[in-house]
Amino acid sequence: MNDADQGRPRQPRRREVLAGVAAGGVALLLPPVARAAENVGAANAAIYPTKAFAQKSEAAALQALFGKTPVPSAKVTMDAPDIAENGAVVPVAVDSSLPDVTMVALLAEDNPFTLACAYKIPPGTSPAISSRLKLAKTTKVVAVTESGGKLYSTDKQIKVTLGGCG
Amino acid sequence: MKFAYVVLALMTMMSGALAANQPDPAADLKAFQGYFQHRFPKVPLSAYVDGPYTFSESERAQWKQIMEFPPYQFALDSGKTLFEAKFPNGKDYASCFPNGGIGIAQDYPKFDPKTGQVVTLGSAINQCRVANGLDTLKLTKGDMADLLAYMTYTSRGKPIDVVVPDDPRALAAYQAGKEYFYSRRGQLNFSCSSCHVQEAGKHLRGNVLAPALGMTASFPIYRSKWGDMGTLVRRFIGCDKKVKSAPDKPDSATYRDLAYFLTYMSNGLPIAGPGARP
Amino acid sequence: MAHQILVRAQTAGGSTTVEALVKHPMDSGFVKDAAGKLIPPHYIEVIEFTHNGKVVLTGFWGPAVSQNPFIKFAFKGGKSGDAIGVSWVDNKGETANTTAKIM
Amino acid sequence: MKPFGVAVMMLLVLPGVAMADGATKAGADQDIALAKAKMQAAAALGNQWTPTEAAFKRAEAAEQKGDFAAAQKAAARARQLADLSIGQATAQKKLWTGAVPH
Repeated sequence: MNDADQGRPRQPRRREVLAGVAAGGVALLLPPVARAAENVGAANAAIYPTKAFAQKSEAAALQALFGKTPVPSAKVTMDAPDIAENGAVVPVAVDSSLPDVTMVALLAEDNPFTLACAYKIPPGTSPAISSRLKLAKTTKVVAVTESGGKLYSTDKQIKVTLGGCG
Repeated sequence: MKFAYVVLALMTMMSGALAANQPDPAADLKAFQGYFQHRFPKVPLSAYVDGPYTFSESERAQWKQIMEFPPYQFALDSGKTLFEAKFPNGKDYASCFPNGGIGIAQDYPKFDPKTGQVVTLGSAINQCRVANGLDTLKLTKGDMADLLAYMTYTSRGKPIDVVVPDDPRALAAYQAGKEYFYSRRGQLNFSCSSCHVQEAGKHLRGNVLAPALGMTASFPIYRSKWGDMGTLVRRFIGCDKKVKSAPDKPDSATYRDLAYFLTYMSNGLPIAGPGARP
Repeated sequence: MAHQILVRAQTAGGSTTVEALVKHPMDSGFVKDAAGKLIPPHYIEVIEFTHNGKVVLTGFWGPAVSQNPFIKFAFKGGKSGDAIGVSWVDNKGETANTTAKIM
Repeated sequence: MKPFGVAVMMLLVLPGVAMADGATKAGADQDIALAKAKMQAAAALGNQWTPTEAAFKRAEAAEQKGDFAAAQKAAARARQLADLSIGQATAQKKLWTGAVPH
């Protein structure tokens, strides 16, 4: 278990925000005064790509997130089930053998909003990332990595069946 | 209407010869585990605690990934905190159980000769609370599921060891649970055994039907469909509703007896709970 | 216990693997409650991991990330006892953070 | 013949039966009382069906609204379903042993 102050409902504390969470996303939520102060510790901050998350197609989401389109590449790999046992929790792992990956994104074509998640990869961090996604129905899932300013992708069809009496 | 009754009556007569004799839990256990071993000769008994994942390789792979950091972890932590907290009177849960409540889940449900009733670990927790002047907890989820998760965790790997003593009341409770398990009910006319014995390992819509053998070993579970922890009785209620049968009360003798029979059928298999299920 | 973050960080062969499980409903805004009313969207937007104060991963999440999200990644370096920080902010402005030590 | 077949047949037999004539409050109340009695018998056997409960609720609600024809129809439905569940439970008292692995 962790020793820090996890838990207890409370108001967001500015200091934590300064020290921790990417300032761009927070900036929208804080009053102007706080925002000014916060930029001090915001060297690594990134803006939450609100627009990209609101897109309803792969092309539009990628355009909003990166401003470019990917090319399929065998150097991007995705480990995901053929058939999801529950669409609410689908383990998806992405990896890439491309050098200097700066961003990784996962998109689910037939979800209400296409972009599922994106990760900013600083130097020294591996592009291999595992997480769990919700898939509304059977869909193509696309993994995109950005390397040397270019986009590379791979995709996989994941079948989602109805949840029933298990 | 009448026609249906005639058919029912005919079937009743045909099967009259099969009517149960004196309850014999040990013989039942042998036949029950033997049935699964005969049908799935390559599956070792202890593997049945993996529920639906006993049979499906691809779902098993997804489950393994989820189990890397299982979603019941929060419940375990909260259960430990709840378990170790002192009651207002200064006592605690440990004071109510043998061995301070640690590593005892494999012995439940138990027959209580004083009351003549079956006591599940959940009802024992509630008895402990009442004895210390506290309200009972809801038996299906929430704090109860968290407490059970923690207590069950301390029993992991221990073989299930439910005892049906030679007491007519214990045998009657066992028999009632057995009858419930095999009786078709609800508008859909399913019994527990229709899905979890006869059809175990097959698909029902998107999911693989879990075998009844080993089923209780993984409870309580974090079920992705619930997005939440739930106890065995929560699952009983869910299955009853699924076959369009009005569920009983969570602490009813019906469900306690059912848990008694069903857990006894897994005697010897290791405790694996808490678990994670689709 | 509203905002829990469980972190496990292990180092081996010059690389540190971080796994985290975050307690959060991640409501998508498309699911109805028992009364048939839509549950409004409530999800983590940004999660950030630091190693001794330096950012090692920034995640942007949408409502399609599962409830009680899990994430696993690795970075070069890190030694036993180093601090791994995790913090997040969601679309309602709630935040949480925790620190764990590399095992 | 599997018992499952019986359930299917039971369901097929149903539609022809529910006939609500002369819809009055007294008639509706009487049908609701009859349904209730049947449902109590089903409950005593530990085998109430959820559609029975739903039909009964519909009957009560219709009666409250003064729609006695609908109340009678739903009450008759509840009574029939309760009757079928009683038949199922009674039959299963013997039949269940056939499902036990030997």
